[in-house]
Amino acid sequence: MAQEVLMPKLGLTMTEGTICAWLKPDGSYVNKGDPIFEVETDKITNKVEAMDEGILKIVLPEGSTAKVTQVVGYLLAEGEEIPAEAADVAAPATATAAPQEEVKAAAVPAEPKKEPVRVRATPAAKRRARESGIDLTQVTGTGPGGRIVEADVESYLEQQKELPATLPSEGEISAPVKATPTAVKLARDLGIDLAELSQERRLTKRDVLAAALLAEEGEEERVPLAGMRKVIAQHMLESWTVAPHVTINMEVEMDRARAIRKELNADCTQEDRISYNDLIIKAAAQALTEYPALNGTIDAEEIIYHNYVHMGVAVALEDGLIVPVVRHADKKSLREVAREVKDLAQRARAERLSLDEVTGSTFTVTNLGMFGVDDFTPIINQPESAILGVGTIKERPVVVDGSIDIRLTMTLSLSFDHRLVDGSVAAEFLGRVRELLEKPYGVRPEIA
Amino acid sequence: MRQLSYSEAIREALRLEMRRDSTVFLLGEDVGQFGGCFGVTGDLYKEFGEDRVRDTPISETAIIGAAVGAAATGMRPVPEIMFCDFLTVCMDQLVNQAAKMRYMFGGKAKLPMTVRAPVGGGISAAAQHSQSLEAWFTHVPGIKVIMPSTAADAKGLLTAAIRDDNPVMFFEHKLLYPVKGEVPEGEYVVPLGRADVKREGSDVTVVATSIMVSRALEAAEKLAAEGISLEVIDPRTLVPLDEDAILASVEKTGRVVIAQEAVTRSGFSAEIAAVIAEKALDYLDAPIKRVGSKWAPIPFAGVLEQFILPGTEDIIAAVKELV
Amino acid sequence: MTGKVGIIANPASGKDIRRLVAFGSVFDNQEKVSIVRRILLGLEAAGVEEIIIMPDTYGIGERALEGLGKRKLKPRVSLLEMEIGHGATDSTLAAQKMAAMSVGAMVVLGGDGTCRAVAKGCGKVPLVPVSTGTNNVFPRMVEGTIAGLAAGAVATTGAGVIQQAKKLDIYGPEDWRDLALVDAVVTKEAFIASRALWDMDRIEAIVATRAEPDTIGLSAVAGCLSPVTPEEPAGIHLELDREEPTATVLAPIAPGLFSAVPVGRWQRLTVGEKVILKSGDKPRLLALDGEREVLVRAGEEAKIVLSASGPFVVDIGATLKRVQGEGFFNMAKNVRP
Amino acid sequence: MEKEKLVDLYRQMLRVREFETKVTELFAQGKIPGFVHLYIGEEATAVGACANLRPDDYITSTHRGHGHCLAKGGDMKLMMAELFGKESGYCKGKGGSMHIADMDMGILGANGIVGGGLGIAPGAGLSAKLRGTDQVTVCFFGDGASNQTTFHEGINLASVWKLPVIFVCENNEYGISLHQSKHQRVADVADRAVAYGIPGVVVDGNDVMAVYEAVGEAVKRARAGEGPTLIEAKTYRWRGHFEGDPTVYRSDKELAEWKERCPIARFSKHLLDMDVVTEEELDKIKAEVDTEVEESVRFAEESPLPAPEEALEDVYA
Repeated sequence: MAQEVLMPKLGLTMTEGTICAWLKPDGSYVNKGDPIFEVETDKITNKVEAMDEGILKIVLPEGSTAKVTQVVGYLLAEGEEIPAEAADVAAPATATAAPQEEVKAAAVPAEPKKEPVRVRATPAAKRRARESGIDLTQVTGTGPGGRIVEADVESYLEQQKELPATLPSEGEISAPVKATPTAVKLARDLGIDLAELSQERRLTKRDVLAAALLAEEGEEERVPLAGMRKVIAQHMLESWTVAPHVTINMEVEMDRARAIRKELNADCTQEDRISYNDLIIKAAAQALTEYPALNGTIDAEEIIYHNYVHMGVAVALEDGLIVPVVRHADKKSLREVAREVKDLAQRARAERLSLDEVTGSTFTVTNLGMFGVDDFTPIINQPESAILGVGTIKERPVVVDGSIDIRLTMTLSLSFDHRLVDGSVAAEFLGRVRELLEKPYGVRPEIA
Repeated sequence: MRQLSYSEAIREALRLEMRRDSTVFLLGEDVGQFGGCFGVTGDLYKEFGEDRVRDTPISETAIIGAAVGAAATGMRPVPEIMFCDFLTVCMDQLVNQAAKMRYMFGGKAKLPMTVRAPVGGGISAAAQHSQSLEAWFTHVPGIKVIMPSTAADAKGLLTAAIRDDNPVMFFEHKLLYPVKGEVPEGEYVVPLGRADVKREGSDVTVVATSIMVSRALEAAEKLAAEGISLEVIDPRTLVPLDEDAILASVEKTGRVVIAQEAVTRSGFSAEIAAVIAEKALDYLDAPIKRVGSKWAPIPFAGVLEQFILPGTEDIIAAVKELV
Repeated sequence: MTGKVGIIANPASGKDIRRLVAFGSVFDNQEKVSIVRRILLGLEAAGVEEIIIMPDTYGIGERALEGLGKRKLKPRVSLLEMEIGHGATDSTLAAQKMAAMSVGAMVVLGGDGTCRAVAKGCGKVPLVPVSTGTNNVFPRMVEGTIAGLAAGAVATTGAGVIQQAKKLDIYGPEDWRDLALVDAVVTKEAFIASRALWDMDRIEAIVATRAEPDTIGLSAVAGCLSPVTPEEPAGIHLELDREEPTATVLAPIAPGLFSAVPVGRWQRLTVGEKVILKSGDKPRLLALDGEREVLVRAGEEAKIVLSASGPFVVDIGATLKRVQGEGFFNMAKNVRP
Repeated sequence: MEKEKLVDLYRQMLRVREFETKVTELFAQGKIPGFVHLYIGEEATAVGACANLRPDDYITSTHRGHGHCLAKGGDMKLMMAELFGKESGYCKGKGGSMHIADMDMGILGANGIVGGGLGIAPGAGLSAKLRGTDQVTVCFFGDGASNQTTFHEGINLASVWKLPVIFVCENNEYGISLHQSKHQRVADVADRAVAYGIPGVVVDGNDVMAVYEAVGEAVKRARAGEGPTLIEAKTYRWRGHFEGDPTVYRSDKELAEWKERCPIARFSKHLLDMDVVTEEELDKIKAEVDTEVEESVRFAEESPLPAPEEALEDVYA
């Protein structure tokens, strides 16, 4: 019996995932527990292990997106075919079953844009195909409207008897080209080889035109907007559209912070070291408890004031960014925060975060200081109400009491949602953060 | 075997049942001396007299009401409604009284009555004298519905209907009245609820009712020349329906055309189609096709009427869409 | 003269069981409406100034007016203000009220029963009774147009030919109970039930103010034996005797219904003479003018007294002849007094 | 009339009254499902009419049919059980208040369709005529039904075929909420008999003797083969059209006046006046009727509900 390989549900809020890589080739034998593909959600990337053993039959190619519990492939026994009904049952809108449960699922579009494979066959033909275990997509329909009728299945079976009874190797699987007459003519005119096009359904004029276009565009690389990129794109656009952003900047002297940091980092292991960012996170967390509006969320007609601070810390990745969450950052000691941020960042870069570690933040700190940026206008991480951007910390000339002095400074850029937060409140909050950093006794390092 | 026309066969059934059972009597408009609008009751008046072959006022509610009252009190009335179109004016007596009396009374009443009514177009009788309203009655629990397509069936089914202890609607087709066929002599009963395979075939099943049976047979003849083999099934009684016979044929051929003269929409063919879809979907090798009248009242002018009504060619066209 | 006339039309008359047990005429209310309409036109022609109509559940008066369409009547027409829906007492009450309003005449549509009800309230106002009942003696069949004309002539000229009718007063052990205009019949029935009386086997005695062979009803029995005219100051009392009848009379006791009635003894009555009814051990019912009405309980005694002081009744023919002689119909001279 | 028969008329009216009164209570308590149309106030009509009938005579009834059923000899226990929707009811719980029938007693059913029985009754009459019996059929209907097609077609057929049918119109002044004066131009439905060439009689429907007498004459006529009669009994329903009807369409005064004419009080007073019965005898009858009603309720309450699958039985014979 063919085992379905499903898109797993990897966290509370996951609804779909993108297959970023198949870790085993199509047709290879896999053992139970072998990682077989990588899933990328809007938050994280995960490896999915085989639940059983068998010959892997890939249904969805790399780069395609599948709903949770949708079938992405099969594990087959020797000589087994993909079940016929898989070819034409519509995908369930939602699913709740855990991956290990047997789930009735459906064949899946090869790419998100494409329509599901719908084999036009009569009920009798389907019954016959089911009984004889053949894949209707391999059968050519001769009935009215190109429908596969029972007789087509019968003649296919006759044909099969004449072929050697071994599993065909890859490449041999493809059936004769199925295409509409217009498609055939067009392909001939445009010099397109229909056999090179996808054969999941009868080729139409549209497919040929798409192929022609692709050929013309030549070298230009086109990749699907998918996975993390797609999610970031969506989130950024959504935030920018939903929330009226205002960004205010404030210069903070960091000499005292430098002194504190030096003191705290003396005699301490690499893991326990505290960064400026940690100090800023802790200061922001403390200030947030005093200015709940900055820690709030708009939920339809209501404002939610959270009685905790879950601090999102933006971490840049090679091909995007992710925001792991330090939960209860206001209640944790500076050192705890530092350790957690470090751990989260490391695991983020290794793509080893769980979905729950990247959701639920109430405020975010994002730091571009290491890239030499002085100030910027960060975009709020929805559904939060504000985000704090951190600029480069360096020594700058400062006018103090009428004379120029050299001080260690940085600029904090606070973007806030003006629906929820007024300018004065935001300014007071930012001032409070500065105060906590310039007079860091409020940061309470002793809890460490 | 001797040949009788459809109307002679009906009359013979009436005559034999009236001789056999003194509680059987006829009533209706012009059924007596006049012999019935289509001559079906003919000379029965002479043999049985005006008491048992009763001319009624043009008063359909009274006719059916009288039949209901008489049936509930020991008689076996056989009312005739001159055109099935006129059933609309006595629907309450049929649908709310006759059909439900037994049930409402907890099984303590018996309503043996057979309502005869001609259906069908083809005689330029226009919209109020040409309909086929059989489907309406198949929607009412408590009523049985019969549509004979041949003289022999007419005799056998009418006999069974009169002997049945329930209200039965017996729909005769006007154009069939003069059509002759072999009819067994003497007592002849065709049990209700048994379909008849009018022609065996292997490629496509045609389930046809009333006059569409003969049209289906014509189509079968023509298509045989082209190498297409039709199996023609006549359900004969719509309620109760012989589902097994229909399903068996569909399982054999995998293709089905359902032909009725009534307008297609919500016709009895829809019920047959649903039964097949529910119970024999896996045997279908093509969509179910329905043949019936187009969606308009029956018009007067012959050319219009022929356009609306389904014919042999419509059956042939439907079959060809499936093979 | 007042030129004021009242109309009392009983919507319930003419529908009783005599339609079923005999061959009573059918007088539907629409026909009464039609008659009232003709009466109104007759009254208008006679120059009446004001017409008052008894209201009723069917709305005979309103419908009569409605049917005149756009034609506006010259006389003022109004409905009497009174509560209705109480059967025969409606007619009595209407008659009382109209009498109090000094109408010059009352046109009464109904049968003997209706006239009897009106007689209890009309006082000295002359009546023009128009028969719409089932089998009537007191009111006669007369065309509404003429009835209206006559009533109008009486009211406007004061020159009507009027006679006072006789009546029978019915007394119980202590007091006056009711009256009858034509006859009081003693029956063995115990129930008023459908009121009418048609079964001769249940009848014991008949007392009548008039007895003519050209009428139908129970008084006809006496009429076929020994006639008494409405005018003469006399009545008749007869007892049925099925054992030893002295005479057997064929009489039309209901419309189309003849009966051979065995009569025992009978006697003519003079005005003021009374007939004593002793019920004995069984109760008796007295039917008055054909309707079962007064119960006489077992052991009780009732008296039936012939009286000359019944209601005043217009002689239509004589009245119209008289006013014709006085130029009533001569429009050129316009001599209406 | 003999005392026994008179007393029985009283008892029958009282049975109807007490049964219906009990139904009002049970309905209010939610023990009777659906909706019920009660006959209180009209008892004299059903009882007076049915007192002329033999067990093998027929009646067709109306949605307000409890009175007809009891008067024609229906079993009170089975009726009450049916109202409760119990298995032991007349119709095994399939019919309810509006469809009680007892074919053995010639009760061809109450009818949920106004005027429904007017179509059926001529058929029963025809049946008797064809079978050569002298059975008669009494067809009860209301003033509202006299505007239905069945009134015309049924009476026309019965009259042209001289069928032994007595059409008893219970004119209670209202077709549901509409006063008679607003639903027909005539005041006396009996007047319409003229149109069919048959006698039409108006009687006091609150006088049991008047109804008894008139229907009696009509029954005689019918048995003699002389054809149908239309009898209009003027009466009034005390309750609303159905239980729960707020009766906004009529006045309290009107109701009070009709209550003055209570058919039962009038009749019992007359029986006392005429020394036919004593107070003690009437009290005893009342007690007996009360017991019968209580027993019917107990029977209904103790009876089981029908099995759900029973709903599929009796569709066909």
